[in-house]
Amino acid sequence: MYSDKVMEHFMNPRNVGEIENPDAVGQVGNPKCGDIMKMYLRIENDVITDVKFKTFGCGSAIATSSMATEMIKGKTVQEALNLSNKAVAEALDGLPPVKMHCSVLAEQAVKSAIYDYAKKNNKQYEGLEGFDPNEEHDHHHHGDEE
Amino acid sequence: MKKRVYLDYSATTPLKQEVLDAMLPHFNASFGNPSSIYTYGRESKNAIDNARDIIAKSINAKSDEIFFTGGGSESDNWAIKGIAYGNKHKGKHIITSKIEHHAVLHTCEYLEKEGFEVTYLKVDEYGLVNLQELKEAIRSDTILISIMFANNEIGTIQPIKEIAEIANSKQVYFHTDAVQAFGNIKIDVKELGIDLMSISAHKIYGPKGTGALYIKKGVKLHQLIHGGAQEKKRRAGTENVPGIVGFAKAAELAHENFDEHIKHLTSLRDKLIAGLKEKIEYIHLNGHPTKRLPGNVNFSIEFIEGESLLLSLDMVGIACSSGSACTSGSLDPSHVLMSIGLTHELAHGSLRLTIGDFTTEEDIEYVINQLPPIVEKLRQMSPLYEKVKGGN
Amino acid sequence: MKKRVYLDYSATTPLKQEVLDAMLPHFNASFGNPSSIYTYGRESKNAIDNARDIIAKSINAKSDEIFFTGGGSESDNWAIKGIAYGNKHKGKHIITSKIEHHAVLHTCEYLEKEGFEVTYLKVDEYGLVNLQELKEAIRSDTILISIMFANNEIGTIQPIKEIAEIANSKQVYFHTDAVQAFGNIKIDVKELGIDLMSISAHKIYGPKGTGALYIKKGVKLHQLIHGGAQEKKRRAGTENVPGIVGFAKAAELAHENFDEHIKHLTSLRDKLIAGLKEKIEYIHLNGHPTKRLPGNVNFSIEFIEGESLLLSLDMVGIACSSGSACTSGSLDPSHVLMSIGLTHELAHGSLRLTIGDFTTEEDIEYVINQLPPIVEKLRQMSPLYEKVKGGN
Ligand SMILES: Cc1ncc(COP(=O)(O)O)c(C=O)c1O
Ligand SMILES: Cc1ncc(COP(=O)(O)O)c(C=O)c1O
Ligand code: FES
Ligand code: FES
Repeated sequence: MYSDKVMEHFMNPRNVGEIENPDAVGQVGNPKCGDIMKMYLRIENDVITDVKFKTFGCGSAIATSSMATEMIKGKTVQEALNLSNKAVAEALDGLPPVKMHCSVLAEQAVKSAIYDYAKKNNKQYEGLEGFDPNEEHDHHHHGDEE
Repeated sequence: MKKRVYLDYSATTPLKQEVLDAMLPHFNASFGNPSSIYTYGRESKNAIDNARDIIAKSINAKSDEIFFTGGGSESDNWAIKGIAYGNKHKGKHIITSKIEHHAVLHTCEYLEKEGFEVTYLKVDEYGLVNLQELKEAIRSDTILISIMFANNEIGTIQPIKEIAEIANSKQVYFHTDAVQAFGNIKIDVKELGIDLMSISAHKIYGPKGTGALYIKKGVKLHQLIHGGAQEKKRRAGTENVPGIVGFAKAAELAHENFDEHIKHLTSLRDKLIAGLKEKIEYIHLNGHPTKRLPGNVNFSIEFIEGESLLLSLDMVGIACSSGSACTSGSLDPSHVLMSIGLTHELAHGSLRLTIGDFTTEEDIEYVINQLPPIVEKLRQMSPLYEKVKGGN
Repeated sequence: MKKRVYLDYSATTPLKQEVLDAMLPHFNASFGNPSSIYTYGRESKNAIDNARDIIAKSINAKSDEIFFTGGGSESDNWAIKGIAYGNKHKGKHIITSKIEHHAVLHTCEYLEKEGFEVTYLKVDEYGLVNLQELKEAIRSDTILISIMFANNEIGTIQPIKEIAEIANSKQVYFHTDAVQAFGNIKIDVKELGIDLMSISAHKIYGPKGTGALYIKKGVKLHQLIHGGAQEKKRRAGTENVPGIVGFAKAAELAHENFDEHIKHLTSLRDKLIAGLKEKIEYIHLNGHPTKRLPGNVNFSIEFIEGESLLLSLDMVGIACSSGSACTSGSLDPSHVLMSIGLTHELAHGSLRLTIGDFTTEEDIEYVINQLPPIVEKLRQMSPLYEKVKGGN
């Protein structure tokens, strides 16, 4: 069902944990449907120098969290904002169709953390317009996809 | 080879060697169509008759009350749609429970769209239906009560005899889905007062794609599959002779040394429950402590999610499930676990380990050793856990 | 051992060794439930996916247009009831023919009782439907045309492409029962324009109790068996993995050397027809001389009755049938033979010999030698015969 790469990231997730006194924290997900992702960022001169995550979720949620943290580490904030869930999924050699929504959670977690950073520091970034971290990401409505 | 510990016997079972041996001759030596009158055909016919006798005997039914089907789901669909359409002149109301298998629930939901009315009884924290509520739910136009014998997820066994008595006293047909119960609980359909009962071979070390419906003599229902004159003109289709023969052999084996077999499963089950409870904090047994299937263990493990647990267990060779395997095409939390009052998180973090005839003491010990560090690792990743552990 | 000549391949076939070999690992080594996410389950899932690809390719369908069922009868019931109930808002009229298999006919008769209307097209002396009549039978409320690909008794092959064109031009769904045709006639569902097609494994050296329904993408029909999420939520029930794998292997073998295989069957068939015609007086070939299944021989033998013929043939080891094996539970003369205009006597005196992959030249010769004296003996007993022969 999952690619080897997904399984590898799932079994050995990168960047698990917390950052003390982070520059930004974002949490997304709908605790009601069971999946939560929390992302911590250390940002220096607009560059993400460290990132950690915690995830309550399925194998694909954990693997995409792990991959997303790898992909944004060392990138500028703006670059990180441009990360799409598709790019994360592709970097994992793909996800099963019913599991694509899990990668959305990773994209949203990054956005949500950067939103926190922008708010605290009064900054504007392209791609944050209209983003509402408190919006319920009702990503579990995939039962009848087929 | 990697160690493999299979603990998903409620999802399906491997064929026993004796079952396969019984089936093999019917694939290409004695392969005739049972409807044919020549020697080849008569051999097949005799094999089916013999199988029917064995299944009938195992539940104390008469042979002509057993009808072979293509599996438990077909049996459930046949019983419920058959009674509904066959008795719609009498009424259009059906009673079932919220924790039935999807083969019952989705059939009932379909019938609702077609103009029937269905009452879904709720269950208590252990998964038991309330008999008083059942009585009150019966209306003058109620034609069927369908309550499962034992639940596939949490293992809870319903008070079938009492339910049947209520149904019989109101002249309402009573169907029970005994797919999980058959072979694991002694069933006497006459003593219990059951009108229709679904069973399936692949849950008792028989082949997939074979089941049966017990239909008490005199019960009126429509056919589900029309066509040839097979099964006394009530279920058409060339009979799956090897499947039927295998089903009977499996039923026969299950009812040999029945008590010993149940004692064995129960002791392994209780050992697993005790071992996990002792080693892992924040876990809760789902289902009834004693009124439960001998092989069923179902825990909710706080702060972690079922799929990642299953994947991690698979990596160490342990096969089990989270919610019903038959329904895992959907990622929604199990309707059974929600019905017994779990939160979404707890339902998502459920783990079902089901024990069977090939399970050993070592398998149980292996799980008791392997599971705790996996749970701990996943909890370390969980944002829900930090709060409990006093993280920031 | 007594000589055994099996000439009832249209009733059922023995499993080919390759088919059994493909099935065996799925009984107890790789036996997991395909819905499970662990290794055991994924192995089963892959096996089913692979089987689906093979079946799809063999009829030029897409994989997601193939749905496995519990046999040909279930497929027929699903297609017809599914379309009927799923489109009843559009209309309640169905067209079929008088010579369909009972799985189609009895389903249609059931639907008539439930408020649908059915037109049963008659056929000509060869068993062919009349296209003009079909056109005229279509009404504004017609929702389905179901005409079989090839007849199981007399072997007649219908003009499927022309029928599909008529159905498509009137926006009416077209289902065909191809249980006898599949594996014996090249079928390209796209080129032919078929919307739904029933096939069954046990007619092509695969296992009993496994079939499939081809459902063209976009065709709307209700489910027959509700429940779990199997078969893309359209046909519930734990998949019969060995059955499905065996079906695919059988389909693969049937489509290897397809032309050669058909040539072989056809030549044996024609040899048998010629041999019997030459040796026995007062016999008539039923069905079409050329538009017929490669393995089908069906004669009406005057002055004698089918069952006594079958019993006599069984005594010399020849297994064949009189009318459809699937319907021999009934003693009524075959509806197919009556529909092509035979008298009751001729219908009763019909003999179907169906040839398959294990049939040899010697088998054919054996029948050509054994049958005439048996016929003669039975005729000597017949009061109808004496008149012809000028007895007193
Ligand atoms: C034309 C035809 N349709 C349907 C069927 C039913 O198939 P099954 O026996 O697999 O249910 C048969 C044979 O039995 C048949 O010959
Ligand atoms: C309680 C219950 N009912 C029905 C079924 C369906 O049986 P089958 O898979 O044979 O269709 C199952 C298992 O899948 C079950 O556990
Ligand atoms: S995050 Fe994967 S199932 Fe919801
Ligand atoms: S005389 Fe025996 S079937 Fe008619």
